[in-house]
Amino acid sequence: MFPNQRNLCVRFAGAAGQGLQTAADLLGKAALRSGLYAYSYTDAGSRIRGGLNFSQIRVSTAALMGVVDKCDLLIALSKEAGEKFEDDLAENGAIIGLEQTDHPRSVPFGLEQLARETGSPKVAVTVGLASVCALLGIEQDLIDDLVSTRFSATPKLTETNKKAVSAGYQAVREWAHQQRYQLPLALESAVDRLWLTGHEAISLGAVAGGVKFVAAYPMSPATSNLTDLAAWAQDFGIVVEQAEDEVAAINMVAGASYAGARAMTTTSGGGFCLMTEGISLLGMIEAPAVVVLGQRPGPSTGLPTRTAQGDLHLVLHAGHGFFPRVVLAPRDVADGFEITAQAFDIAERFQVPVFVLTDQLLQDSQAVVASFNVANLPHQRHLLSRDQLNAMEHYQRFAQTDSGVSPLAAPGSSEQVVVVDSDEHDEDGHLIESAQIAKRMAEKRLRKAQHLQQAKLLPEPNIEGDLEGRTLIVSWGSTYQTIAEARAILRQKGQEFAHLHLRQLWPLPEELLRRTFDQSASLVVVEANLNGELATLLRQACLVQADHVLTRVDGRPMNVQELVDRLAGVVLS
Amino acid sequence: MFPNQRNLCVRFAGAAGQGLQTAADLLGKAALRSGLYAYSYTDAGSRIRGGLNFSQIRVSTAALMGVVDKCDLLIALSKEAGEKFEDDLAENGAIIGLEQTDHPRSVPFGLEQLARETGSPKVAVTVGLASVCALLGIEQDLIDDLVSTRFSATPKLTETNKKAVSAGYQAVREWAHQQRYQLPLALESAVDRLWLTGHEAISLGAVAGGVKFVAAYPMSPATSNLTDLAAWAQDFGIVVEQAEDEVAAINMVAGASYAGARAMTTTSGGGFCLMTEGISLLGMIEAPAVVVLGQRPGPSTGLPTRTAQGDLHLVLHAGHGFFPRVVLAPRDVADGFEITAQAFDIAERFQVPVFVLTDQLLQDSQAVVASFNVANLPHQRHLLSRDQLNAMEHYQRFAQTDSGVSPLAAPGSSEQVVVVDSDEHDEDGHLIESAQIAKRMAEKRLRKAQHLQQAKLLPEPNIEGDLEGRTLIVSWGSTYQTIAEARAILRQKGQEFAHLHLRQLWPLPEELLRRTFDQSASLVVVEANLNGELATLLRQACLVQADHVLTRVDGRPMNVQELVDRLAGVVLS
Amino acid sequence: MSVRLEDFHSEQEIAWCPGCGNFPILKAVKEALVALDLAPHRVVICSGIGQAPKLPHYLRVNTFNGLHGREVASATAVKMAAPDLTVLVHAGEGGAYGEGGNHLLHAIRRNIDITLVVHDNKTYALTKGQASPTTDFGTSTRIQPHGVASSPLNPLTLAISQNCSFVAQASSVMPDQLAELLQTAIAHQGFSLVNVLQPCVVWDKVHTYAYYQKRCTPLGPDYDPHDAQQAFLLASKPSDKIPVGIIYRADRAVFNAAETSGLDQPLREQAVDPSVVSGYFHRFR
Amino acid sequence: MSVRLEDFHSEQEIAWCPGCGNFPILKAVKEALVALDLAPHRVVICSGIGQAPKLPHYLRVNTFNGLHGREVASATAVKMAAPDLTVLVHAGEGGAYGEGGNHLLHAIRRNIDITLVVHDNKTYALTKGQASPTTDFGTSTRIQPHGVASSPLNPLTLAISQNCSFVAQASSVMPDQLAELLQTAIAHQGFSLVNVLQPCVVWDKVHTYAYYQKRCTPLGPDYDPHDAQQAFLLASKPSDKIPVGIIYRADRAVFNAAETSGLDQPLREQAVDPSVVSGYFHRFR
Ligand SMILES: Cc1ncc(C[n+]2csc(CCOP(=O)(O)OP(=O)(O)O)c2C)c(N)n1
Ligand SMILES: Cc1ncc(C[n+]2csc(CCOP(=O)(O)OP(=O)(O)O)c2C)c(N)n1
Ligand code: SF4
Ligand code: SF4
Ligand SMILES: [Mg+2]
Ligand SMILES: [Mg+2]
Repeated sequence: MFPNQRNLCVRFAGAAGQGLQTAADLLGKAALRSGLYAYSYTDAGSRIRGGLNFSQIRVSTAALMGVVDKCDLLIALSKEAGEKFEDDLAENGAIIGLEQTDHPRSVPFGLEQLARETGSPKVAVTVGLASVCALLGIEQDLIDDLVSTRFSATPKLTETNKKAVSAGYQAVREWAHQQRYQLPLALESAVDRLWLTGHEAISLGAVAGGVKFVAAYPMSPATSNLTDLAAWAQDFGIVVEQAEDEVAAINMVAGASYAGARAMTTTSGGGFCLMTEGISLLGMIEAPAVVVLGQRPGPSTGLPTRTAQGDLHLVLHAGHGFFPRVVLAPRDVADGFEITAQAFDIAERFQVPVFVLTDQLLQDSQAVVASFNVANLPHQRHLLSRDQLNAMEHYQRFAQTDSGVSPLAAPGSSEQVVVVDSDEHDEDGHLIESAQIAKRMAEKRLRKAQHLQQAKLLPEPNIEGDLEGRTLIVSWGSTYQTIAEARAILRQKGQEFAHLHLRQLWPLPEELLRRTFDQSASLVVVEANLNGELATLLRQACLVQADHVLTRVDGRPMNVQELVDRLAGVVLS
Repeated sequence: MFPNQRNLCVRFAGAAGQGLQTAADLLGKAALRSGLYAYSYTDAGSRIRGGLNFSQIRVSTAALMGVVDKCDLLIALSKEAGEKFEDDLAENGAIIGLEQTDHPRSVPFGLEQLARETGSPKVAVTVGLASVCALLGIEQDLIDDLVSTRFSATPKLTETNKKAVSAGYQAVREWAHQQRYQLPLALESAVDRLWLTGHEAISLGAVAGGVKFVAAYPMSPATSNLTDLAAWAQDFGIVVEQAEDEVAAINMVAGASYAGARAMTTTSGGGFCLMTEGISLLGMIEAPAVVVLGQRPGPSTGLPTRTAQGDLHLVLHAGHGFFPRVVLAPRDVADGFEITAQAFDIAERFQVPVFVLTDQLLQDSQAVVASFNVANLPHQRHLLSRDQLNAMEHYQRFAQTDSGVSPLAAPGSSEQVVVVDSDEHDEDGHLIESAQIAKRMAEKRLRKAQHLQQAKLLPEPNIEGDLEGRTLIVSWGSTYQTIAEARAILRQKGQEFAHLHLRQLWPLPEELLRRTFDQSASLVVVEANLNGELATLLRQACLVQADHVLTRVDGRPMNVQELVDRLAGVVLS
Repeated sequence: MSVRLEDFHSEQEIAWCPGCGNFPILKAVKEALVALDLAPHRVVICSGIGQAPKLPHYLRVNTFNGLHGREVASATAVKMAAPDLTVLVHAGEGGAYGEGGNHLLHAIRRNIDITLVVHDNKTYALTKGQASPTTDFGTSTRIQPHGVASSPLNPLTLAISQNCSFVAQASSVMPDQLAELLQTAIAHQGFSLVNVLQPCVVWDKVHTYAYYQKRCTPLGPDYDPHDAQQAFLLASKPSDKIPVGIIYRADRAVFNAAETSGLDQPLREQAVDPSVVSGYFHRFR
Repeated sequence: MSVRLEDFHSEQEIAWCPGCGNFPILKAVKEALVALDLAPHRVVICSGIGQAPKLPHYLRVNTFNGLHGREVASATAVKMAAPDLTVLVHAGEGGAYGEGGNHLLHAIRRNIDITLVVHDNKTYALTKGQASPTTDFGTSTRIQPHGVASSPLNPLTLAISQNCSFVAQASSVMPDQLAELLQTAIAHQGFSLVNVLQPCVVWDKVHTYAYYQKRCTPLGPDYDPHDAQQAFLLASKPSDKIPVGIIYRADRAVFNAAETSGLDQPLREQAVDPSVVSGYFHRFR
């Protein structure tokens, strides 16, 4: 792709605690401010110091958010990092290591020595960051500024880091081959864009959706949402509580929701399991709630810091007995915002639990995205007002309606009392033994499920590409951008695939699906799990059998090149 | 059916605490000893005293274990019981109430007065029991004997109860119409039969399966298994522990299983939800375990003392991430024994969690069944011996094998150490971060699932009736006998249905199912839940859509007459 | 107009056994609420599953009848969301100390202003008489035919050990004192634990009305509940006299959800305004 | 032949941070096991998830590394199933007192013969420094930016309040005493709680090695751990001196699974014999 390449992939590799993620973050911010796009993701083990991690960031002139396997610049902050990843270098890529090595790709300087010259070997990562920025053509002032802001709390650190930035720029200037990595900048467009992580997008979405109560217990990769919302609590007026365990968290959510709060929790598979009794409680008392589930590879503790899409059927069937629910999954960072904001409205409007399925990849990915449009988001509460309640003779929390959705009131809003019960209950909320009432209430919940099936929650998914007679890729969650990029590459090679990416997993747009499947020549499902969770759901919902299911199960994200090869293989096979 | 009827249905109705279940139990035992068959079930609310409950028992000359809606004799131990249930009387039925009433069906005596004459009004239920026995033609000595044994702890109670028996027999003898309820007795056959509840059959099955460790937390309708096994613990050598909560229970089961015990727990939906994180742990560490899940109507607390079949998908998907599992469901009381015994062998053989799905109806039903054949049950442990272990250089708990099943060892058996980890691990059981190992281990679990799919666990299900061109009924769990009886009645009316009853729900006999569905004209699924759990599973597994799903959702068992009508309706529709 | 007993009248049929020790508790709660002039719509009673947890259905009041053992967790959140309401929890000791023991521990740590009334009948009554956490060592039940092998949990010393801000014991057999104690507990700012010794006339033939009548001894006026040492001694020492009254009080900061949220209105009153997030966009540039 | 330190050698790479307070604990455990002449295959170490729970991988020993917070429940069952083995639990205070608080309470009640070693670093270390149950009131963390609003749990008074049969405190900064205490705890028949004050060099800049070195004070020879009152006072009273040593001991019946089962062999040795049930058939006739 040289010398006119329009995107560049940089991998910061080293040990936990070396500031790899910070480097990628600052680079992305610099890219944003330079009018470029960026996308990063993280590959890290479950430890606080040591090990071998990386943060990989793509910087580009157009939005490119697929995961790629090769990097153009490898910033190796340990010897092992250099050795382990040298094979992942793209053609014409370069290694920027602690020492200059005799590797043909090594740049003619070493980060550690330059760092030492600034007075602290710890800033090697900053030298690396600076040299990358210099290669990209990003202004030194910009990085200086970012570094100053980041370390503003400790002036001494600012000083050494600024020296490190100089050293990096200087080293690059002295190197002959710098031009080949430069990207054209477009500074004016930065103002309409944001550089943020998937979890930040989701947390902001929760704020936009009116979240007022969060109870959760830390668990990767969902802790970050709790951390975001805790940090932002006072600015947005949110009660955030770290619960003693996940069982408490979900029962707190149920209590807060009953009391009229827009409430959510966030967890991963193991913690979610502990919540499932409470999820069934939400179903029974028809309490709105949003559950953000950050997926990681299971079973059990599995690979705690890695990614998977293995909990779709878990959320579809979590909790005993039948009750209506909604399952949504953002397809990329920006979508995390939109979907989560909508989730709160849907939850309260239909008085159901709404699950937002994210995963480690999406949570920890960071992307430059268009600034969010908040104008069209729903902004109404769906609670009875004091006046409405006072006008009622006798409020019934579970009044029968055609839709199965009963008018919702919070205790304390009026002189009416609000009664809910985890036992089967009558319209008033009192526990019953009667067969007739039990049937009536079960059917009310079924009606609500049918009503949800008919209701417009999210817009119908687009079919991308020309369907007729082609192979259709169906997918969900964080694989979207990678698949999109793989399709683009395949298209250039003359292989066209249509693509249907589901953001609403339940209820499914069954009719659309059936229609679409009928039109396509064959069906490939792409998902990061062992057993084809979506493929199974499609069998169940649409009686359709995927021709191929492309999965990945080692906790690492699927990447564009891998998908290009496997999709090409599917067509050949 | 009079006067030659060969079965009689008796309903003991009154308040909780009046001894309704005891009456049915003694009547069944008397029937057994008289060479008759019996089947009873219980309809009770969630309270200890008061309310309106009944125990209904059918006594017959051949095994008849369907639930029926009409009774021939209503023993009404409260005024409300008489009023509430008089419409449920079969043609020529009689009401035996506390007082003789002017109801045309009332017998010419009252239980309370007779009881009072014995010195204690509380034994009215015994008078009722005795009068039923007298009507059936059962020997008074037999009842005397049963009553004496039951109350042997308190001689005074024995005395009054024996007086009550006399009074009941006396009253019936004085009544002109006694003959019409008599059944022909066949005393010699009693010795080969047992009269026991579903939970007792399951608990005995656990003993036959070699259970050595039980940890559970009480929850209807599963408490009874815990109670049985606790009572029997010393006789059979079982460690039985009431855990502080369900989370503890399943983690205890995991610990005991790791330590080499055949281990089980028992719970209902809500408690099961709390166990699901532990279920996923079992999957990850490949620990054998049996989970008896007693279903009741949900969601949430639902109807705690009533019946449902709503947790099939819950157990299919319980726990995050993918791992192999087995789901079995006994079809009637006797089957509870067989299935549970097999469950323990399967669990240890394949090192998987095995779920035994029972429900309140089955748990609390009592039936006369053929004495259990224990000769053909598996009787081997699947643990490495000390010698085998000592012969190994280095034991690996998760050694790779073709089947995915690794040789199993318990700690302490030898000098080898046994290491298991809820994290993804290597063959030794140590936690790993490697993508390669993660993939290898995930694939090992997948292979094991495939191996299970191929393996013969339970015998393939029979298709009952002639399939060709007929409507096929597919069902699972406790509905079996009721459906069988409904089919027999329909057959007499000239309407033939074929019937496939699944005892092994996962892995499904997919090939057989597909073949069978191909041959049948249409498909009716019968199950006691709101949303067609089995019907959904068949869509998923066999891509087949049931033409009709007959469900019941009010917590009451489906009954024969209801099914006759609904099945007939299905064919007409 | 002040609150009257009749305001709490409920139409629900009571499903407790005749003579159950829960009846006096029901009466006492109503009396305490009336005495505190708390109207039904200003009060939320949270409960779980068991005999005790049926209580809120038997008076007219905002009711959150949730899960067995999780009543304290849900009540904590109700209070966080609606600090303007009075929040009570009625739980069996099985729910509060068994299934829900962890929530109790952490509620004490939080010192949130709710009142937990534990109907301690030393048995899992609704599920038919299994041992509960407070069942005496050696008691035989259907699941422990050879006797309970664990020592009973001591809820009072447990609470004192974690400096619970209000720890009281009462009994169904002294209904007036019970009502008074409940009143004080509800009025107390912070987490209050009231362990009520409640006879179960079906499953426990030892801890009868007579048993408690003979033993329950109100604390004298000299007793100083602020002395942790003394309270610990009193609550831990086996004795023929069972102390009833306020065993322990501690002055502690009360959990205040507004400290994290900065909100001064209950959460039910909060509107949705998606545009607020725009104020944060600069952080991501 | 007696057990040597090398028998416990493990090939696993240790994933703790350099300087972590977990290292001295790992060393002490090995030393204690050697001192007790317990070979690797006679010992089971149970753990959950966190930094502390990684410990069993770092020595050669039977290992049940289960779920976060559930280590005590699983260990209880391991001991019930295999009474011939020595069972240890290594947990973080997050697992032991937070997620798993309920199991601790009930393990104390059971008094089953296992040793729970809590690596108390006052933080959720593996998940990056959130408040744990023992984090000081007011400490600010990423989830509690305005300071922890709950009072810290006091594990020692908690255990004493329920008459736990062995309650000790130790610290990573006094490794020899730690090894000795662990040895005593393991040898103790019944449930032992050893709360080890463990510096986390990443997330807690207050409770450093220096902090504990300055404050940790071994109990004198006069201290009588059998006096509950005194133990309670010692453990509850805030003081500049942090007591280390055996804080409390109680003589209590030890849980014995054989009492319910009547078995005298570990459960792994039990054969399967379906025909035994025939002996019960008469009951159902
Ligand atoms: C998760 C869960 N486990 C078990 C049960 C079954 N259950 C209902 S009430 C109860 C025990 C009740 O005892 P307690 O809390 O002391 O209340 P009591 O009936 O004695 O008033 C149990 C175990 C349940 N409802 N939920
Ligand atoms: C059910 C569940 N919830 C949450 C987590 C995530 N998690 C892993 S370790 C940990 C906290 C660890 O703290 P602690 O127990 O004190 O151990 P430390 O790391 O401090 O040694 C948490 C919350 C988990 N693994 N399982
Ligand atoms: S069983 Fe006991 S606690 Fe329950 S209602 Fe009856 S007397 Fe009361
Ligand atoms: S984070 Fe703290 S506890 Fe964890 S290994 Fe590092 S120093 Fe030790
Ligand atoms: Mg109780
Ligand atoms: Mg910790």
